[in-house]
Amino acid sequence: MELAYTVDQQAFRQEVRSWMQANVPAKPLQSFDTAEGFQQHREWEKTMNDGRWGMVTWPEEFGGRGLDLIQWLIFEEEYYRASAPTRVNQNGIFLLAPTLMEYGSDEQKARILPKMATGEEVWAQGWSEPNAGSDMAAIRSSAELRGDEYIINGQKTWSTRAVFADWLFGMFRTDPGSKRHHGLTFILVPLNAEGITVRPIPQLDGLPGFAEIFFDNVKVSINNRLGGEGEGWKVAMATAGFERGLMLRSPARFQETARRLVDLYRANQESADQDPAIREAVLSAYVQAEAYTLTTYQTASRLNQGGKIGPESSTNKVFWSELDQMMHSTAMAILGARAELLPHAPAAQGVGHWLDGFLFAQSGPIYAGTNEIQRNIIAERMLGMPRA
Amino acid sequence: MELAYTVDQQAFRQEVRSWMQANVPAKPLQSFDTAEGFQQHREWEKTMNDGRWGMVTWPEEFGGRGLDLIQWLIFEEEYYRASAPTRVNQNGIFLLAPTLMEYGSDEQKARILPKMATGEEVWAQGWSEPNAGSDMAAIRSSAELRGDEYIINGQKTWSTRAVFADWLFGMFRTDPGSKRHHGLTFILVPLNAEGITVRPIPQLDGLPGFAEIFFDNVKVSINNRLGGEGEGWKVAMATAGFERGLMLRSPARFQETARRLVDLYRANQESADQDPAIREAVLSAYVQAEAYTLTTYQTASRLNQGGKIGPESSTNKVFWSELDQMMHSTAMAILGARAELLPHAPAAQGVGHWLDGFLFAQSGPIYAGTNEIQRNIIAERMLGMPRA
Amino acid sequence: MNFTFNEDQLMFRDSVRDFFSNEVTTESIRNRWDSDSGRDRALWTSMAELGLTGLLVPENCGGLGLGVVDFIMLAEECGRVALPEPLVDTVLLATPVLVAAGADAQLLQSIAAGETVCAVQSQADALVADADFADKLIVHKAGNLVLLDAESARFQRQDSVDPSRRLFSVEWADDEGQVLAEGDLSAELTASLYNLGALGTSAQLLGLAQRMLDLSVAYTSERQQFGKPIGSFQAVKHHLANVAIKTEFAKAPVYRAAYSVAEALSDVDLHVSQARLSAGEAAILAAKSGIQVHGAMGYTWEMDLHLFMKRAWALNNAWGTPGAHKARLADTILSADYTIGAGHTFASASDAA
Amino acid sequence: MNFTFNEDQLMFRDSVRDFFSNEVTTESIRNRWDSDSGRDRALWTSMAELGLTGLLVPENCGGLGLGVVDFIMLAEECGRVALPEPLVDTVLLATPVLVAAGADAQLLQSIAAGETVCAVQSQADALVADADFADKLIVHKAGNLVLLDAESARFQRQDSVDPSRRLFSVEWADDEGQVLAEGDLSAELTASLYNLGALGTSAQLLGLAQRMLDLSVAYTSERQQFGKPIGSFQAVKHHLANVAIKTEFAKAPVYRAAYSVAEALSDVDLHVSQARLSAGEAAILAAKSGIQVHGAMGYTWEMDLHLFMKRAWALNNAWGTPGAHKARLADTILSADYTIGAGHTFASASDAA
Repeated sequence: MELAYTVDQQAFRQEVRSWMQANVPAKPLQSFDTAEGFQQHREWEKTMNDGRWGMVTWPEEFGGRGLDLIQWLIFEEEYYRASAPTRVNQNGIFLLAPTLMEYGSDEQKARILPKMATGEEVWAQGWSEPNAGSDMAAIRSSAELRGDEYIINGQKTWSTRAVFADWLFGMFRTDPGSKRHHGLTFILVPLNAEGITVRPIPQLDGLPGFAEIFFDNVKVSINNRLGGEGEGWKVAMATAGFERGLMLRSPARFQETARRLVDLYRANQESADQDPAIREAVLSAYVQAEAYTLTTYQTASRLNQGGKIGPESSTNKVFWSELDQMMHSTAMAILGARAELLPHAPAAQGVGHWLDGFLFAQSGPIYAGTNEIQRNIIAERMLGMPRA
Repeated sequence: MELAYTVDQQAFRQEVRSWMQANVPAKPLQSFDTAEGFQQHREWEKTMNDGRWGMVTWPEEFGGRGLDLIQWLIFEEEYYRASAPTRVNQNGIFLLAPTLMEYGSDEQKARILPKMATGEEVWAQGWSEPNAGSDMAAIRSSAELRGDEYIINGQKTWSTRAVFADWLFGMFRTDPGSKRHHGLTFILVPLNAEGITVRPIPQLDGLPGFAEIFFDNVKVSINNRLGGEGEGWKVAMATAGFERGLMLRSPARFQETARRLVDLYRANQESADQDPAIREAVLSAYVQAEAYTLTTYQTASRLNQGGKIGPESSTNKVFWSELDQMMHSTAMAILGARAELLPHAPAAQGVGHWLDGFLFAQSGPIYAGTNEIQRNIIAERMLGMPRA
Repeated sequence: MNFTFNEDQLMFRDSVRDFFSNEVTTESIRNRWDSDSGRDRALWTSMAELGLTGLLVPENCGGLGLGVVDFIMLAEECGRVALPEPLVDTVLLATPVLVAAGADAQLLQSIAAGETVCAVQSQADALVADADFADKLIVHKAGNLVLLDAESARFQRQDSVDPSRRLFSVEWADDEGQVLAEGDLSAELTASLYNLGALGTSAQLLGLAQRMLDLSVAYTSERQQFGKPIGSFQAVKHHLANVAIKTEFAKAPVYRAAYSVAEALSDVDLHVSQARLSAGEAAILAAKSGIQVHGAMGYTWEMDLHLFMKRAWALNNAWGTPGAHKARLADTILSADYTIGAGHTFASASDAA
Repeated sequence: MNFTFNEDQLMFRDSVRDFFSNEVTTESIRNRWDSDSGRDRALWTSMAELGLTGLLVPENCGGLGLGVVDFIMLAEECGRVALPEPLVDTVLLATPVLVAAGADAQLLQSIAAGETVCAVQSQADALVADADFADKLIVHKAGNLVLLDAESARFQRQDSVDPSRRLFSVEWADDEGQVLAEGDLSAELTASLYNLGALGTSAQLLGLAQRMLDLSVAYTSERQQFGKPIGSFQAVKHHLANVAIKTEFAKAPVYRAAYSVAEALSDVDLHVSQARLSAGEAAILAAKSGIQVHGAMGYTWEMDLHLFMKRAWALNNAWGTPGAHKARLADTILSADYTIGAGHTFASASDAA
C-alpha cells in the first residue's frame, strides 16, 4: 500500500491543470439539452480532443494516451476542479467505448472511436422501452436480418441525449420467438436513418434531456452489430457494469459538490445551524465523498493489477446517487427561501445552480437501473441471498 | 373540536394523580422476568384493583369504572407520570380482555375478568409457532374436540410472560385438513394443565421474557373456547388489532421517554452537541411523541363517537416502535462510554435504566408482527396496493 | 376534549374537494403556465360564490364569520390540488390580520365578494407570492404592517422552480400604502401573521403529501414491470407505506395547530412549528418516494407528479424554514421553565378554558 | 499510488481468519462468560506462537517488526470473531507507544513472547478494558503516561451489556507505576494512542459489521416464512443490501487511516475520525438490520447475533464517541485554512512522500 502519488503522477496532474486553466471556457456553457448548448458542448469535445484529453485511457491510435485508471482519476479530479463542462458524449466515451474495446471489430473501432473522440458523432443510448424500464429483458423492438441489413421496428424511450445526438446504441430482439434475455442483439443505429422519429421528452427542468425513438423499417448495415447475433445481453451487461460502476461517476464530481456544500454551509452557518440536520448532513457529505473516492482508488488499484469489476458496481451506483441527492437536498435546506428560485431569477443571486443540480440529482436513484433493482442485485449476486 | 379537558376530566386526573402519589412503590420493582419481580408486579396489580384502577374502561361489574377512552388516556398519562410499574398482565388486560368483551360468553367474562383484574391470574399469549412467527396462518398446533374437552398437541413459542404466568390464550388448528387461516380456534389454556412443558427463552438481557410451550395431550374444557370452533382467525384478528393499535402502547409512555431524553440532553448538552445528529433526534423525539399523542386523542375521540379502529393500528405500531428505538439509541449516544454499563455497575451512576430500555426497544419493531409485515398491511389494506 | 371535526366542517370539506376536483385539474394548472397572470379570475369568483373567500370575514361584512379550524381542511384541499390562486393567503393570512387591525368594512366586504385578492409578505422573506394577481398587499416596512394597493407598487418577477408559483420582489414609494399597525400591535400582528402563514403552509403541505401518495399508489398499481404491477413489489409498497405513516401522523398536529391559533393559546408558536415540521417532512418524503416509485416517468414534465413535488419543495421553505421552526421549538422545549411529558400536551388549551 | 494489500498481508489475514474460525468460536466465547477471568490464556499463547502478539515489536526484540498497515486486517478479524482477549490493545495500542516511549527491550520481548498482556486506558474515558487479565497497564495521571503493574492496582468491575467485555475502574497509589512519558512527549503519545485506539476500534467495528451481515444472510437464507426463505423477500434483501453498501464503503477509509497512522501524516486525526465514523455507522446499521431480519430469534440470548451486536454497541462509544470524532473532523474541514475537494484526498500523503 502506497497512498502517495508518484512524481510522474504529480507531474501529470500539473499538466492537466495547466491545460484546463488555459482552455476551460470562462463562462459556463448553456445546457446541452438545448440546441445551442449541445453545439457548444460538441465544440468543447473537439477542443479536448485537440489537446488529446478526450479519453486519456484510450490507446493512442484512437486519440487517447494509453494511461491507467489512477491517471484517469487524477485527470477527472483536475477536470472537475476546473469546473469543466459536463461531457456531452458520456454515453459514447464512458459506456459504448469500453464495450467497443471489448467486443468491437478492428474496423468498428477505427470507424467509430475517432469520431466519438472529436465529438463529431455524439451517442445516445437506447436501452429502455415503454414496458421495459428497469426490466431490460422485456425488450420488444425487433431487428430482422435481411441480407446484410437489419430492418428495425419498434420503440425505445428514456434515450438520453437522443434529441440532438447522431447515433444510438441499444438492444433489439433478433429472434422473434425468443424470450427475456435470449435472442437479443446489440446494434448501433445512425439517428438520421430513414424511418426514425425522435420525440423529445421534456424532463423536470422543462428541457428535453431524453427522447422516445420510433423505428419504422429502419435499415441498418450488419457492420453496425456489436458482438454476435443473439449475444446482445452479454454485450449489454458489460456496458451496464460500466455505467453503474467505475467510469461514469468519478469521485471528483461528488468531492467538488461536497466542497461547495461545505463552503455554502460556512457562508450561511448562522441560519443553517438552526437546523442540526444540516450540519450533520454537511459532515456526512464530506465523509461519504471521501469514502467514495478512497473506495474508487482501491478498485482502480485492483483493476490496474488485472482485477475485474464485480457487483460493487451496484453498491457504487446506490452510494453515489443517494449521496448526490442528499448533498443537493442539504444545499436546498441551507438556501431556504432562495432554494426554489431558477438560476436567472435576480434574487437567486448566483446560487440557482444548486437548484439545477438538485433537479438533476433526482434522476440518479432512478436511471441506469433503479436503486431498488441495484439493491436486489447486491443482495442476490454479492450476498448470495435467495431469489424471489 | 374542543381540545381542552372538561372540569370533570381535570378532576379525574387529580384523583388518579393523588392515588398514584400515595400508592406507587417508591423503589422500582424488580423485573417481572424474574420470579421475585413477577410476584411484586402481581401484588401491584392487586393494589391497583383494590383502588379500582386496574382497567378504568371496564364495566363496573368486572372491577372497572366504565370510563371512556379519553379518560383512559388521562389515566395512562398519570400512570406513566408517576413512573408506576409496567403492567405484568398486559397480555390479559389490553389484549385478551377487549376480545373477551366482544366474543366471550357471560360465564367466561364473569369467570375470567375479575381474576385478571386482581392479578390472581396472569396471562401469557400463544400466537407464534416455530414456523409461524409473523405468519400466523401457518399455525400447526392442534386441538381435537373429544366430548367436552379439547386435546391439544403441538408447540408455541415467543410466548411473552409464559414463564411465570397462569394462563395462555392462543389459536389452535381444530380442523386437521384445513389450511392457512381456516379451521383455527381460539382457546384459553391453564398453564398448570397436565402435559404442558414451559421452556424459558432468555432474551437479550439474559432474562426469560418469553418461553416455548410444548403441549402433549393437554386437556382443556370446551368452556375455554372463545368464539366458535373454526372462528379463531376472526377472533384473533380483533386481538391483533388491539395489540398493534390504541390500547397497548399509550402515548404517555413515549411522552415520558421523550421528556427524560430532553432532560438527559440538557444535562449533557456540551458533549451531546458535538454530534448534531443528537440534537436533531432529541427535537424529533419530542415532535413525534406529541404527534403520536395527538393522533391517539383523535382516534379516541372518533372511537368515543362510535367509530371503529382500522388499518391505522399498523401505522401506530410502526410509528411508536421506531420512535421508541430512535429515542433509546439517542440516549445511548448521549451517554457515550457510559451507555454500555449495566444498571448495577457503579460507574453507571443511575443511568443504566436507559440500557434496559434500549434493549427492550429492540423488540418493538419485531413483535406483534414485524414492521415489514405492518408495512405490507398498510400498503395493501390502507392504500389498496396490489398483493404480491 | 373532542378531537374531531363536526359534520358541517366535514361536509364543507367534501364539497370543496368536489369543486376543486372539477375546477382545478392538472390540465387547467398547466394552461395557466402560459398565461400572463398565471391565475384564473373566474375561478376566484366561483370560490367567492361558494363562500370561500369570505370564510373568515365577519358575517356583518358579508362573510361566513367562521374560524381558522373551519378553514384548515380547506387549506389542505388547496394543497391537494396545488391551487395556484392565493386563497389561503387571502382567507387564512390576510383576513384575520385585517380584522384585528381594524381594517374598514368595505375592504372585508370586497374580499368576501371575491373582488379583492390579497397577497401577504412574510417577515422571514422578502419575496411576495402572487403580488401581481393581488389587489391588496400586506407588507412590512420599518416595523410597521402596511396595506398597499397593488397598483402603487413595482414588481420584479422571480421565477420559481414551480411554474405555478408567481413570486415577486416588491418596491413602493415611502408615501404609498396605509399603515395597518405600528408598535406593539404591529409586532403582535406580525407574529400572528407568521403563525398563520406557517399554519396555512402546513395544511397545504399535508394536502400535497396526500396527493403525491395517491398519484404514486395509482401509478404503481397500473404500471407493469417484470410481468406484474410494480406496486406489488415490497420495496415499492414500503416506500409508500412510509409516506402513509408520516402523513397520518402529520394530520393531528396540523389540526391541533389550527385550534391553538384560533384560541390564541400561549403555546401557539410551539404548536405551529410542530405542525409545520411534521407536514413538511411528510410532503418532502412523499416527493422523494413518489419520484422514486414513478421511475423515469416521475422525472418527466408530462407526468403530473412534478406539479406537486415542486410546490412541496417550494412551500417547505416558505413562512419559516424547517430550521427556523426547529429553533423556535427548541427555544421552548429546552427551556428550564417549560414542562413537557405525559399530560402536558393540552395544558395550554385547558389552562385557557 | 497503490491502494492494495500485498500478498504477504493477504496471506497473513487468511491464516489468522482460519485460526480464529477454529479457535474463537461463539461457543468458546460463551464458555468464557462463566469463567473468572473471562479470558483464555492458552489462546493468548497460541496467538503469540503465530507471531501475532509481537507483530509490531521490533525484530531485535523478538517481534516481527511489522507495521500498522500489516496489522489492520488482523484487527478486523478480531472484530469478526468478537475476540474477547485484548490483542488489539496489546499489539496496536500498547506496543507502538511503548516503543516510542523507549520502554525497555525486555518488556517488548515479553509481549512478543506472549508473556505480557497489556491493557490501555483512553484519555477520553476512565474505565480500562481487560485490566484484570493484563499484566501491564498504560494509564494516564496528571498529564503523564504511566506504565503500571497490574498487581499494584485495585480494580472495580464495571459490568457491560456485552458479557465478553471486562471493564474496570482502576486505582493505584501515587508511588506506584513508572512514568513512560511526561510533558510534550506525553501529550504526543497520548494523542497518538487516541488515534491508535480509534483505529483499532474502527477495524473491529468493520469486522463486526461483516460478521453480522454474514450471520443475517445465512439466517434469512434458511429461515422459512410464508412458504419461502425470508431472504427472498425484497424488504429483507434491501435491509441487508444497505448494510453491505455501508460496510463496503467503510473498508477503504479504515485502511487509509491505518496508512496515515503508520506514516504519521499531518491529516492523521482527520483520517482516523473519518474511518471511525464510517465503520461505526456500518456496525450499528448491521446490528439494527441484523436483529430486524432475524425477527424474534435475534432478540434471544441463544442466537449468536447478540454477541456481535453488543460488542458493536459498546465499541461504537469507545476511544471517542461518534460525536467526539465528528467534532474533530468538523474542526478541520470547516476551518478556513483547510482545503478539501477533488485532488486533495491524498494531499498529506503526497506532501510527506
